[in-house]
Amino acid sequence: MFKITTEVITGAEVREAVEGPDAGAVVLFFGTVRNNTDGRAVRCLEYEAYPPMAEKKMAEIAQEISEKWGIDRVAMVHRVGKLEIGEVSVAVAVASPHRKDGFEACKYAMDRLKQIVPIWKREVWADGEAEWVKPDAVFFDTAKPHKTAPQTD
Amino acid sequence: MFKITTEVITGAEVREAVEGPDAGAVVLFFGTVRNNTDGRAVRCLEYEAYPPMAEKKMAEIAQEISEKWGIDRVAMVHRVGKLEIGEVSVAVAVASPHRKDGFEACKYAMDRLKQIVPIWKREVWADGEAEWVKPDAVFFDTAKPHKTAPQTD
Amino acid sequence: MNVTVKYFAVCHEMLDRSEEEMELPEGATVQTILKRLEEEWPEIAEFYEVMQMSVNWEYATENTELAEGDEVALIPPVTGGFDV
Amino acid sequence: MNVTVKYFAVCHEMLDRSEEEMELPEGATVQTILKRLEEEWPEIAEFYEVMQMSVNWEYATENTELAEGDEVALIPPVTGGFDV
Repeated sequence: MFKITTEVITGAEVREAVEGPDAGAVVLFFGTVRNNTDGRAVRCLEYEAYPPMAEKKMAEIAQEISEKWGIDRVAMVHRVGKLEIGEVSVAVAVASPHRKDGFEACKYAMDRLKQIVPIWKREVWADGEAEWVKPDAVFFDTAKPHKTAPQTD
Repeated sequence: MFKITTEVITGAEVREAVEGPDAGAVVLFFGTVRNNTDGRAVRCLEYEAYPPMAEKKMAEIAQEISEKWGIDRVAMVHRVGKLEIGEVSVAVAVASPHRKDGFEACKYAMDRLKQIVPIWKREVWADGEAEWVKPDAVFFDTAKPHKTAPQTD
Repeated sequence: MNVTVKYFAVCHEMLDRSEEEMELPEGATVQTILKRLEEEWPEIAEFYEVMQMSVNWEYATENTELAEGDEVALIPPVTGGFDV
Repeated sequence: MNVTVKYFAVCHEMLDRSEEEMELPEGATVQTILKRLEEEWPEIAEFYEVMQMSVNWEYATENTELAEGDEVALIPPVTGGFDV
């Protein structure tokens, strides 16, 4: 299960996708929206994706995991649209016979997701400013308000 | 939250215990009952614990994690009694600002739980035999039926 | 030939559109599209060095040749998932 | 003095009881309890080398001294969590 969704992520969807009577260890990762980034107050986040390519890349990550660890039970879901503080942006589940492999594979999935899956985050600060984020730095400060950005609360 | 329980573990209990608006990465581990051990069919498992000491040792593991990674949001719950195939025996949740630390700390919690927390597992095989398990080998083959072992299905 | 070009995130914002059809000469490559966009909006070229391109949902290079009906996309640095 | 001794898992099964009160002489240690159990059930001594003991919810050694009201437990090798 590799999915871009606009729905709330509960975790049950990825967990159910990997569970089975012969898989004893399930490792889950949830990324949630924090109320601050480097100390600056965040109002909400907006995620945009290129869904067909994102889902294809997620499946490729699962294929890499299958080759590295022999684990075939991997599920990933990433939400897009506006997310409030505390909401889950991404969930990854890995079921494996050995817990060590499960932790490694789940971490690997998240590392790769951030490298190759076309999804972008826009931070909407508490003061109303907004900007697209790039890895390790702000990529682009928007001069004009973004079309989908909330201007008031 | 460090708890020995006879209730079904959903995962929500540990997740809610660690979540917060400033903690972005949540790593969860679930151990579930598999339908076989080394190829031998399992009917169910029985777990016994020494609850006050188990909960004390869980809290000590959390203290170790706090010292090693500076992570204070750790929750652990372990179920006791008879567990059916697919049911969750143990759940650990760690919320952290950095996902790498979260994975390491969650794995550490499970490693330590298996070392120092007084909980014991008894395997009830599909053929009705039952035995207490010891790390890496069967500790003791029971000649007589255990008081709480199901003799029929 | 005709291809579809998609713009996401900061590119979407800069160009003020999320996709368009483009008619390209035979033998066109990804580079052909990049040059055409630069003519319209010179600032976008500043971001080319950090940007990737895709053709039919796969990462591509400037020299990737295009064919009728291809779906091309400008891929700004991806920032999905969780921050740290 | 009186202490409570608890037996879990395989010990519970071998001794056919989960706990008992034991009256011990002053100066008794964990060792005193182990010897008394061995008198009752010699086979249990085979497991002493893989077993641990606790006093008041903390791992203890054979030489740990006991006091009135202590809760002592025989701790077979722990196997909680998930197998592998």
